[in-house]
Amino acid sequence: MSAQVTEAAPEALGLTGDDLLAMYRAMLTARLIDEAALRQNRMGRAPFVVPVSGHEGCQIGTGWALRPGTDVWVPYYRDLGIVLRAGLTPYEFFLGLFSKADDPSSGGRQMPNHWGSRRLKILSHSSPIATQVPHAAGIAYAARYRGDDVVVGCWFGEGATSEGDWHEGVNFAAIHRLPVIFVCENNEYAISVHQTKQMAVRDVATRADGYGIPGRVVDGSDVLACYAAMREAHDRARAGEGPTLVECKTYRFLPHTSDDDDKTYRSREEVEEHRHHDALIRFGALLRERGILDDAGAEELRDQLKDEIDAAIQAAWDAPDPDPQTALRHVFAEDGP
Amino acid sequence: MSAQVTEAAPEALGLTGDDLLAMYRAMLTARLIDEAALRQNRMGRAPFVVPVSGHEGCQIGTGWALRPGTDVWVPYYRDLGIVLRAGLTPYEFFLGLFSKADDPSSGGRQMPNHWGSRRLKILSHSSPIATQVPHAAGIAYAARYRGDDVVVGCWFGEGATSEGDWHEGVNFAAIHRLPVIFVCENNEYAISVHQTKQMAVRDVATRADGYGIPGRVVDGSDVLACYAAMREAHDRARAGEGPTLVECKTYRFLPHTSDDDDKTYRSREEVEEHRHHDALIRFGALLRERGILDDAGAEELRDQLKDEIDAAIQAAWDAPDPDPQTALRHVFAEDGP
Amino acid sequence: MTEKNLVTAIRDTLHEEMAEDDRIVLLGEDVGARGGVFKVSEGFLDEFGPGRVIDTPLAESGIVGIAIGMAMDGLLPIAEIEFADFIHPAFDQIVSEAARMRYRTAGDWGVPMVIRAPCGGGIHGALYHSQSIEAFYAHVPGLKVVMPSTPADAAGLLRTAIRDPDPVLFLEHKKCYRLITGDVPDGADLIPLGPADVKRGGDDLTVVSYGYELHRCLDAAERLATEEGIEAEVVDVRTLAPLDTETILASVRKTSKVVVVYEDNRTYGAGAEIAATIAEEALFDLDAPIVRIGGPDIPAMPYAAALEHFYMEPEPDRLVRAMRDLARS
Amino acid sequence: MTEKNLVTAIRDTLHEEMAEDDRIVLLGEDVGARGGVFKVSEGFLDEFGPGRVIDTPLAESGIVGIAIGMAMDGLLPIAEIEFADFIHPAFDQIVSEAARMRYRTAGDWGVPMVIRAPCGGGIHGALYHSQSIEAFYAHVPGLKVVMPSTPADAAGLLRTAIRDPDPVLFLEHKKCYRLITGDVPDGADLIPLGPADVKRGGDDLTVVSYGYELHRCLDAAERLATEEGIEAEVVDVRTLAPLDTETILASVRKTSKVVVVYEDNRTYGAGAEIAATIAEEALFDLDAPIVRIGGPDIPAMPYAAALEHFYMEPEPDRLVRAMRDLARS
Ligand SMILES: Cc1ncc(C[n+]2csc(CCOP(=O)(O)OP(=O)(O)O)c2C)c(N)n1
Ligand SMILES: Cc1ncc(C[n+]2csc(CCOP(=O)(O)OP(=O)(O)O)c2C)c(N)n1
Ligand SMILES: [Mg+2]
Ligand SMILES: [Mg+2]
Repeated sequence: MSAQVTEAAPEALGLTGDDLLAMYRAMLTARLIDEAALRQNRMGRAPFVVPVSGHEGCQIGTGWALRPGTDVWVPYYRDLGIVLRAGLTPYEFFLGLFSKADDPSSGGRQMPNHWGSRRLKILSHSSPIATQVPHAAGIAYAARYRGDDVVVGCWFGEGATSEGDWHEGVNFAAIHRLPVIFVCENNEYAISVHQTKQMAVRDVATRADGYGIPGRVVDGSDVLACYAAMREAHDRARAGEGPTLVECKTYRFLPHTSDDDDKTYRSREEVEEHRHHDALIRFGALLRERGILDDAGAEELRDQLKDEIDAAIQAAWDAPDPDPQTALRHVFAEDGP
Repeated sequence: MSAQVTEAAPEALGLTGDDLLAMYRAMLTARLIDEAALRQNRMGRAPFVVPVSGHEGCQIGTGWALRPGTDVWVPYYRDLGIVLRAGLTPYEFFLGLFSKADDPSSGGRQMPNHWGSRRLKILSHSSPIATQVPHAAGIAYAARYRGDDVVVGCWFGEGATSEGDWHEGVNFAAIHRLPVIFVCENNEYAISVHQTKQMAVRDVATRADGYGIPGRVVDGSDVLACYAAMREAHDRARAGEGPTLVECKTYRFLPHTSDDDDKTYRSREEVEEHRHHDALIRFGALLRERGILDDAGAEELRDQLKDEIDAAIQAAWDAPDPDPQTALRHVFAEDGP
Repeated sequence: MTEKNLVTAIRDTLHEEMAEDDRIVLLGEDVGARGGVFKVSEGFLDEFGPGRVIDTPLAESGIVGIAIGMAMDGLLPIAEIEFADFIHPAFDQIVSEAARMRYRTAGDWGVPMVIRAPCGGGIHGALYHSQSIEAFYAHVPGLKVVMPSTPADAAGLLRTAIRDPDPVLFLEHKKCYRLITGDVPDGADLIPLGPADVKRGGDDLTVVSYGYELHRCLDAAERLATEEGIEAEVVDVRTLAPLDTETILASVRKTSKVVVVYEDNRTYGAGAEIAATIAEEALFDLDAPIVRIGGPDIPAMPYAAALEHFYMEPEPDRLVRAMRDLARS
Repeated sequence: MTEKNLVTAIRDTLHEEMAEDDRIVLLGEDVGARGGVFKVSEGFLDEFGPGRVIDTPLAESGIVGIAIGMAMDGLLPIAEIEFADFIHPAFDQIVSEAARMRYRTAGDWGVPMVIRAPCGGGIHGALYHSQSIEAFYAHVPGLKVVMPSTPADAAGLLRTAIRDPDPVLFLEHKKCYRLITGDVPDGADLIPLGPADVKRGGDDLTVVSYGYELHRCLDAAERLATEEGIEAEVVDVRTLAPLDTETILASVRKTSKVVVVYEDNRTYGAGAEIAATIAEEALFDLDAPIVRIGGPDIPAMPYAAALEHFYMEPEPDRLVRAMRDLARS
């Protein structure tokens, strides 16, 4: 059965005050980038924006259990928090938002949020949903084949679990007990389609049993619970015990993308209600309780991050656009076989 | 959880002695057709044969719970027992085996065992594995949409459950609580690939939970247990309670097809061991115990069926081949829109 | 006659047909509460109910496979693929199942189904919201492939497609959705699947195209006519499969010069079949080599404005120049 | 040089390459204990172990998707699709992922992977064990599509494909597996992906083909040469994508007459691109219309012997007649 994982004390998880502060900083950075990106969209400088707001907690919570530089990240478009944890900078994010030549993910070829960086071990991700799940299994197989101490994290929405590729990828990883963690960011909607029209179960994690792997359900607004579940999965993976399916119950505060109008399919009350469970508020409170960050410090941090982001936007906006002729490049390797 | 269903008394299941005799007759017919078809193959008259031997018990057991003429059959190539139950005659089977013009399934266009008949409510089935699972869901949706009292039976091997289509079809049926029964004939192998390389679970039925539907595991050599599980699923379907996943543990006594050499992937001892659990023997013993059929009667029945089959073979062999020019027909409806 | 844009013509036709015939059901992602990402089914859920307007899970192969089952049992399903780029997971269900069903049963079973897919680029959709997919499917026996370029054609062809006893892939170019407006007959107008349509008459050369490119060809033709007196005949293929070779060949025989224009990447694209057919059937009627203009052989189409523009227009006035050169040759 | 049949050439090449480079892994259905349904990997499981010879679940999209992941992380996966007819569920992984990976990352990531698929008919395989799939994939930028017709080509092209940094779809015609034998160089011979090969010289007409049909063209050419003194030049395309237009055009310019022959159903088939290219580049070199011979536009290919034979040979001596008529025209 899929078990519920609940909040644990940071100490028990081996997290220092600095760790907690760094996690909060990452969450806040994601939130502020979101707000800034939407401003750029309204200014007409960013045709397309994919919001993260609401998912920061489960992204930073789960992402923190992986080792940047060692582990492999297989995120989806909603995962700004994950790629920040992996090492993507705000400047690099805005290069992608403005589809500039130096966009590390695609050189301006893909939509924003279609991450990818060999340097950061972030797998390139496309628009078709769930195609990355078999990729994650294949990478985990390759790492295990070589005996590398590598764990693969693979993130997706609950909508992705309806695709055949999700089923085929998870099943293969389970059969071979591969070092991969499947993380479902369940925000109840696939664009407008509510979970109840996507599956007849309450928890995606219920599916884990059918593949012979453990399933975990965590409150996505409980950053430490997300971290704890992911840490456990990470330990299992490194111990050769195979994949884990971690489901984070979360919510998207904003429309699906800047092209979406979510008023057509969910009430403002519903959205408001969920904003009360904002992981950013909850985690901020925890830091206050523990005297890690007071109100003044929080304000200062926010201002500092805003300045960084504004600088990043300016620099990215001034960066060169791709040269039209380069559209013909990289269909195949340029050095040749 | 998926529950184990075991043998029940025929009376409790509402089966009369005549029913049991008819079921035995159907199983024996399938077995004898198998043997005859392989003889035709060795004689060079049938290039391709798909054996059923070993599956007769779970096919007749599950198939008997459906109503010929009312319910819809979505079988796969191994399901000779199912299509006999649906009303296909031995003569029609051999028309298909010899790819004759009057083959009701395809007029000799598809390989043998690629069933299909509008008249008998048998869905046309192709070679690609698991594609029929979403079809079954769609038919159940249409029937429910019209308010018809129809249940759809959908059969497949355990190998089919690895395909994305299986996942997508079962999930949709579960979401809409459609009147469809998914029957897995688990014979441990997908051609040569053992179940342990196909999934990390012992029972396919374990997957039912993840879709929010009940899963049942039955001994495929226990005809009445198969019938009981299917009857229960049929009642659920008609009561609007949605799909059931019924897994029958069975075994294929012969190679995958006449092109296969199963010695490469399983021992003779393993095959022999399973032959001891032949449903035909077990069910025959039950009929004897209950004085429904004695040895003499059994012999007589066997001789009678052999004669029928020999006659069917002769008639089918003498039937006309398709006219080459007809190869161009039926790409589109011939009457037009 | 009512003037409307292409997407409205499709919406209205769907609405009229669904109101007429309750065997028609709509299924796809976001077709219900959201009314479709292009608002094609806006309001349908309330009017026709969740039994006929089905928000499906995110699973294209399932969407098509389930629609096939529905179609085999008396319904007339219309499956919407949110973007044509996402139809690929359903390739097997379309090619192996929908398209082969009638043939493999020697006519016993049929699949009267329509698959709608918004396709094409120039709308800032990047690599996965801009693709042309007609070449893959026009090659498949048993499948009809339609791509209207005007609201009237969209309405008339969609209505026929819904009533067709066989599967029809109905491609809607996103760039045409709101950009292209025109008069649409108010009655239940039917346009047969097959016949191409001469959208502009002319004697100097023939232009064969479809979808959004057709409009760019018409614009180029107008410019050449007014500025240089060159009269191009513009043939709208409309139905890729079955392909109306007669209309195309008749025009080519008349003008003796032909350019085939399509948005999809050039090599092995649909224009190849059109050019090949002309080369087989009308070679000695030609005064000049066949000209074929397709997109660059790169995955359609990059996101950055400069790159997307390069895909759509590698050199300025590409069409006008090609047509002029051909007419003058 | 060693004489062997085509399937043995493939087996031996795979074996040599796997023995050489332990980054190469084989995955697919029945490739392990069973050694593949065509025995291509017979004995590999014992020799290379289950870590390198992977019996997968029955899931083609997964097979390709997992191979993509492996390829992105340093392995050189060879994914076997049991029959080309069953590659369709993997269409999205091949088209959207494998083929677009390098382009969408501006070169940052690549997918050095080979997908092997036994294709083609004439082997009593019916509708789902006889298909030609090259037309679907040759159209996809970022993917290379190869179909060898001789054991030597199979060996040399497969070896190159394995070492290619980008995804290669390697098509093996089942009818050629045991029917076609020939000498194969014993060393690690490499044949570049791209160049076509003139398999027979001649001045009277050009025949462009590939796969099993190529051998039927060679037979027809021999008959015409011995019986009627007509010398046909036969060009083996070998690599559908990238397509070697130079070699084809050079031959056409020399003979001024061309027939394009392929097994796949004719309309929108790969032969259309070849014919279209000739019509664009060499129109004025032609003394006769381009002749294109493809299969009937029906789902390949019915099971009954009479029907299958009709697909492969609608009229007796079809090739000889077409070539003779063209040469005489
Ligand atoms: C194969 C495919 N089908 C449809 C789409 C269109 N689409 C983009 S996002 C999305 C919903 C995804 O929902 P979920 O997986 O829950 O992630 P979320 O956006 O909720 O975070 C859909 C249907 C797509 N991108 N790919
Ligand atoms: C999509 C697809 N892939 C591969 C095959 C080749 N194939 C035919 S039967 C089979 C095994 C099926 O096993 P299972 O579903 O367990 O049924 P069983 O034959 O054991 O009754 C395979 C791999 C196929 N027919 N379709
Ligand atoms: Mg979601
Ligand atoms: Mg099996």
